[in-house]
Amino acid sequence: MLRFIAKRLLLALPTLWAVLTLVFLLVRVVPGDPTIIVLGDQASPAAREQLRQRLGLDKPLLVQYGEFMVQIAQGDLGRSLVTNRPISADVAAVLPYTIELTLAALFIGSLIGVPLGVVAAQRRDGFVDWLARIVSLAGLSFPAFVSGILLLIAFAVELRWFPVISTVNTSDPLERLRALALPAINLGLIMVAYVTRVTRSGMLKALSEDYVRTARAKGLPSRLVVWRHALRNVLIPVVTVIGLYLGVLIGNAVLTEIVFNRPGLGKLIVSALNQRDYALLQGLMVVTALAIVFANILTDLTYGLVDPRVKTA
Amino acid sequence: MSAAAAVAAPPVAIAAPSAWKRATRSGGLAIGLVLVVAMALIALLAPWISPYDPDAQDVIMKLEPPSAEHWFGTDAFGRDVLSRVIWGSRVSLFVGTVATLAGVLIGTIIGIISGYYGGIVDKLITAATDVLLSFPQLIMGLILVAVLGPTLFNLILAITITAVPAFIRVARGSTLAMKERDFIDACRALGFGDLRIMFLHVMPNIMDEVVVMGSLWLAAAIRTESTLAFIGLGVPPPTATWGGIIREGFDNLLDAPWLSVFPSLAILAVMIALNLVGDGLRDATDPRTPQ
Amino acid sequence: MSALAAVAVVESPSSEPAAIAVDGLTTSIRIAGNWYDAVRDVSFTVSRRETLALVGESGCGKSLTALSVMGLLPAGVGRISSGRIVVDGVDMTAATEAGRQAMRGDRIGMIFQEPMTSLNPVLPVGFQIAEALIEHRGMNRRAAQKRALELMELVRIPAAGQRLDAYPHQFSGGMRQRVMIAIALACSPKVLIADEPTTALDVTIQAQVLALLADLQAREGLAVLLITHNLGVVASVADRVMVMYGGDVVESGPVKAFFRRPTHPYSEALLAAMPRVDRPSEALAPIPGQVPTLPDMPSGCRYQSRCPLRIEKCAERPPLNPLPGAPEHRVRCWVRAP
Amino acid sequence: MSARPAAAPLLVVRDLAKTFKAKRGWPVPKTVSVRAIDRVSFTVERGEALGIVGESGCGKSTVARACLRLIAPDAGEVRFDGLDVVAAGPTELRGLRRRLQIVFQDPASALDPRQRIADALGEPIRVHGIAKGREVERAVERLLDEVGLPPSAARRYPHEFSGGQRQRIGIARALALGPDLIFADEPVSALDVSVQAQILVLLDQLRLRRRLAFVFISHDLGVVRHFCQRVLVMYLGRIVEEGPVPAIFEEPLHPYTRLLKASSPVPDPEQAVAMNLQEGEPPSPVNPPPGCHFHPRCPFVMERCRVTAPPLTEVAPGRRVACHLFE
Repeated sequence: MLRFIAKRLLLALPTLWAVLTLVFLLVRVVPGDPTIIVLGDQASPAAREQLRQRLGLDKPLLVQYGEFMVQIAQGDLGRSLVTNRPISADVAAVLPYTIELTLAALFIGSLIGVPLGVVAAQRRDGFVDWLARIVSLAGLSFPAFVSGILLLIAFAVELRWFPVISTVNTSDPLERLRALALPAINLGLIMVAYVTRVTRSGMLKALSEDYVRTARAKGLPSRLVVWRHALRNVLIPVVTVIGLYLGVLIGNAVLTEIVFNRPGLGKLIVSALNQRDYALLQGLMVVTALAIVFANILTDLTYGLVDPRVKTA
Repeated sequence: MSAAAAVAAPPVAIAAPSAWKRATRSGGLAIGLVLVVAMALIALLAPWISPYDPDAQDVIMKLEPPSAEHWFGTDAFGRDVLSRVIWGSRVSLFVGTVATLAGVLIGTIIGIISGYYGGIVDKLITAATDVLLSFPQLIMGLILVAVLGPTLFNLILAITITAVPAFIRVARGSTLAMKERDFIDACRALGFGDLRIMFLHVMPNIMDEVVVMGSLWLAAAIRTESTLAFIGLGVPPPTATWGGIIREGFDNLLDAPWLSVFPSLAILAVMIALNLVGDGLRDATDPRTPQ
Repeated sequence: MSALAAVAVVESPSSEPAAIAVDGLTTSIRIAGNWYDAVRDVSFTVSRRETLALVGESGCGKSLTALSVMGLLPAGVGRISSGRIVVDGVDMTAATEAGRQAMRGDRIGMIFQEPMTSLNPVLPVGFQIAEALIEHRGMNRRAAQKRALELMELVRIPAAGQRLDAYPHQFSGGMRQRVMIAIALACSPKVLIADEPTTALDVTIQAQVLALLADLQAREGLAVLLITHNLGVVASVADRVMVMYGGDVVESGPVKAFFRRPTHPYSEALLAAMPRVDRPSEALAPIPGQVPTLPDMPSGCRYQSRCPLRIEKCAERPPLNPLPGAPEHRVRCWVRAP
Repeated sequence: MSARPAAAPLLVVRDLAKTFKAKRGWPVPKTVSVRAIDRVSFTVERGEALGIVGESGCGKSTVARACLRLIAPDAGEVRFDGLDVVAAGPTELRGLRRRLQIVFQDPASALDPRQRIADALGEPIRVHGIAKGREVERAVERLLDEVGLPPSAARRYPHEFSGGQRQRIGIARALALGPDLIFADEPVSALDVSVQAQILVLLDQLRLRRRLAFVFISHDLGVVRHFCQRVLVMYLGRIVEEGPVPAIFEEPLHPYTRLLKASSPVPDPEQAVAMNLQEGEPPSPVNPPPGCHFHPRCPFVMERCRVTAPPLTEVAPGRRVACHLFE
């Protein structure tokens, strides 16, 4: 298994290389002088020259590119322009919170989305189907910051069930869970929408397939026909959707963190933007892109587990 | 299904009239279309229907809750929130529409070329698409605007760039499916040129899916625009944008929640409308959708 | 003698009740909100060790008849409007859905046309065979798997032991159809319904699968209801044949009598339209026009719109009359069997 | 046109070969290659119907597509009326397209669902500049009439027709440019017997009236015996037998041809198909057996069959067999 993962990683190397190159170019081929953007146009030429040296902008582009690649390969994301701290350390400090939030959303999404989609398809046009449509429409319609704000107003400001500001660095696991609840629901709603949708349409298709007719001709009760024969086949598109929308999820996790004032990549991004910390921004782009590339590999591997055709074709 | 299909010869295929019938039968599409048209009218008629100048400040009337004069209340500068929400629809709808149209146009053409020619052209385009899709769409948009600077044009550019790879994928996938059909081979056997085949035979047949995606993407584009504005990367103030109003409201969340609620509801209405339209179109054009 | 009947034991088939008895079956399907009779007043019996072939072109109602017997009509699209179906002594039309479910896979086995899509792609074939045993016989998984292996050997899947855990995509079309047969026969039913079991297969594989079915029928004493559009297959394996057109049985009789003297104008035309591999090329006589769709079906004789022998009386529905001197050979035609 | 003597065959195919490559495998995909056709040679005379029979995966459709250059062959030569099809430049190819056409198996997928029949038939006429304006309409009407459809069909869309009618439209489109040779790839396999006969009769009329040549691809021996004058039998990418229709059907020589014939059901209870309980399926084309591809299923297999592939040799005038039994 580990060897497979290693091989698959090897195959992802060209993509990774292209992604990193794109990040490098994006930050460097900006119109205008980056030192002016960072320091403002009142800065003295000396300060600008100093910054230029710190950024390595005085070297030829190719040399910069080489250094950038070597650094990344060593797991070094450079130093922040503002705080001069190593970016990898800053990222490492907040990454667990973002991962925790994303995983919680994924969990909520599949736990609610899959059964909801199955039952909706089974009783087409029934009450559950109607409910599933509403839920998925809501999940697709709310921008994460809008739903976050509305949740915050309803449950934290008005009802006071949850804290307005998430206190995450507490040792009390219950308290930590309480702080996670609203953000996770906010993010989870999006995933519920996607998962419900793909499960529902996948089940509708699966239930009209020949193999479902075979299962019924075998005299299996509809419970087994639906949950064993049909659902197994729907897991493949479900996994695809989860993999595909992980990017959407990460983007929305950032927003959720901002709204709920949780530590995480979101806050880091906002502060980088506000302080025009291009080094930090570059580092964060590398991290999120790596996360997506890695998630794609994970999706591919999961295919092999849910679909025997992939593994033994 | 197969039993019914076996008896109902000749098979009923995707026909324009039956698609329309199915579309009108689904109430969602009708509701969605009405809402979209209403929103578009509001945006177009903003100068005539908004009760106040959206930028007129009134120091005395700061953070007033909703009242008969100010239906949606006022903001921290005493500006009328209703007027700002009405004017804000212009930016959101304009940016969303232009960016989506550009994304559809560019993405569809590249996608068809990629799927139709296959081989090395396809490999390169697919690889480039994969790389672009390796960045979370929102973060990509965010960084592009941050780097390029928050102007109307750059916003549109950034959102278009995030939309293009999505449409390349859809168009390429549909084109590959079309290529499996014999009529494309028939066209080649008849000596038709590649351009004729791609744009007169492939394109009309994949537009159903592209249009469905387009309406859903319009929602996504508007969402991205308002999100960027919320983060502070929208069209710069004092221009009213929905995301911007919410951002200002967010700072006064505890004492003036209406400030964020009303523009949020506006965004929500557009999102729901466009999603209803997208779903309705999908149901109407997908021949597999059971009635 | 047909290949299937050749092995029949000396027992008189009349001494035991029919394994399948269908009486006056009318099945309707819904098209654009209206219900149409797609199978009209069909009656037949199939005894053990006997093969009855239902033959006709697409849309004639043969598959719907099979699905009606199984109780597998798609809900909301198809329904049995009238008639009685008794399988292995159990009245399927009077039974509850749970009762029919208990019959399916246990006392009635069914094989479908498309071996490529009829097996679940994500479950191992051994498990798919074992499932019916677990469900109907209460076997534990291990015992059922063991029996599944025996069944795979029974249908002559080579190296069955190693392929118990294989998935459908690892099998060729012919092998998949053998797996389908193993599933259908898992609980040793007395009745097998085969809906176009070889249509999707290449001819050399078709011959193998037909041979296997004949062999299994002889061993297990099966009553087989064979649905096919291929008159060549009918001639090779069936004992009796029923020709359907537009939901009506237009001709029925013993296979030999039928092919010696096809009497309904449709049966006659069907044979004349078939290019034959065993004879030098002759002029083909195509049937003009096409089968009307159900909403356009003429009342009375349903073949009248394409029939060269049409008379005024055809506007009335003819009865299925026996031919003079051949009581088992029956034809629904005012001209040929008044 | 051509300076060649009239006796020269219309189509000459020599050593045509095509290998498909596909990526398969998880988690790391590997490339597998499938030899779809392996040095196939044959000729077609003017006005002649040549049948190609074989089971799924034998490469018969690939032959048609390679001859029409819908796919590029890896090796070999295709000459149509003396012109090199494989090497033809764009202009030459356009000219060849007018004379070489194809009819497909599935009439539902062979027509552009968004195109009215008038355009489906009129477009090639316009593109090749054969007619303009109202002349095109008249040409379309003539084509429809020729395949037995009313002029009103021109205004309708493909989905408004039954399978048999769509196949007639597909044939009319192939006729639009006035070809000399039509590749018919299983043209009647998707149709019911009664409709199949209608189409076969139509094709036969066209062949005689227009002096059209056909390469008729089918898995149904009965249909080939009815329609064709000569026949090729293919197995796993190779031609195993070739000859005139009466001879091959009266006395098939290759063991595979014999098996095919014996397995084909006949509507006569006195001639039940040869039911063999013997195992054996066509091996996967990804990994064909060495020597003669048929040897694992052959009742007459000899030692050398496992090692060397028998060449296609002439055993009687116009009859070729690839089998060690007949060397």
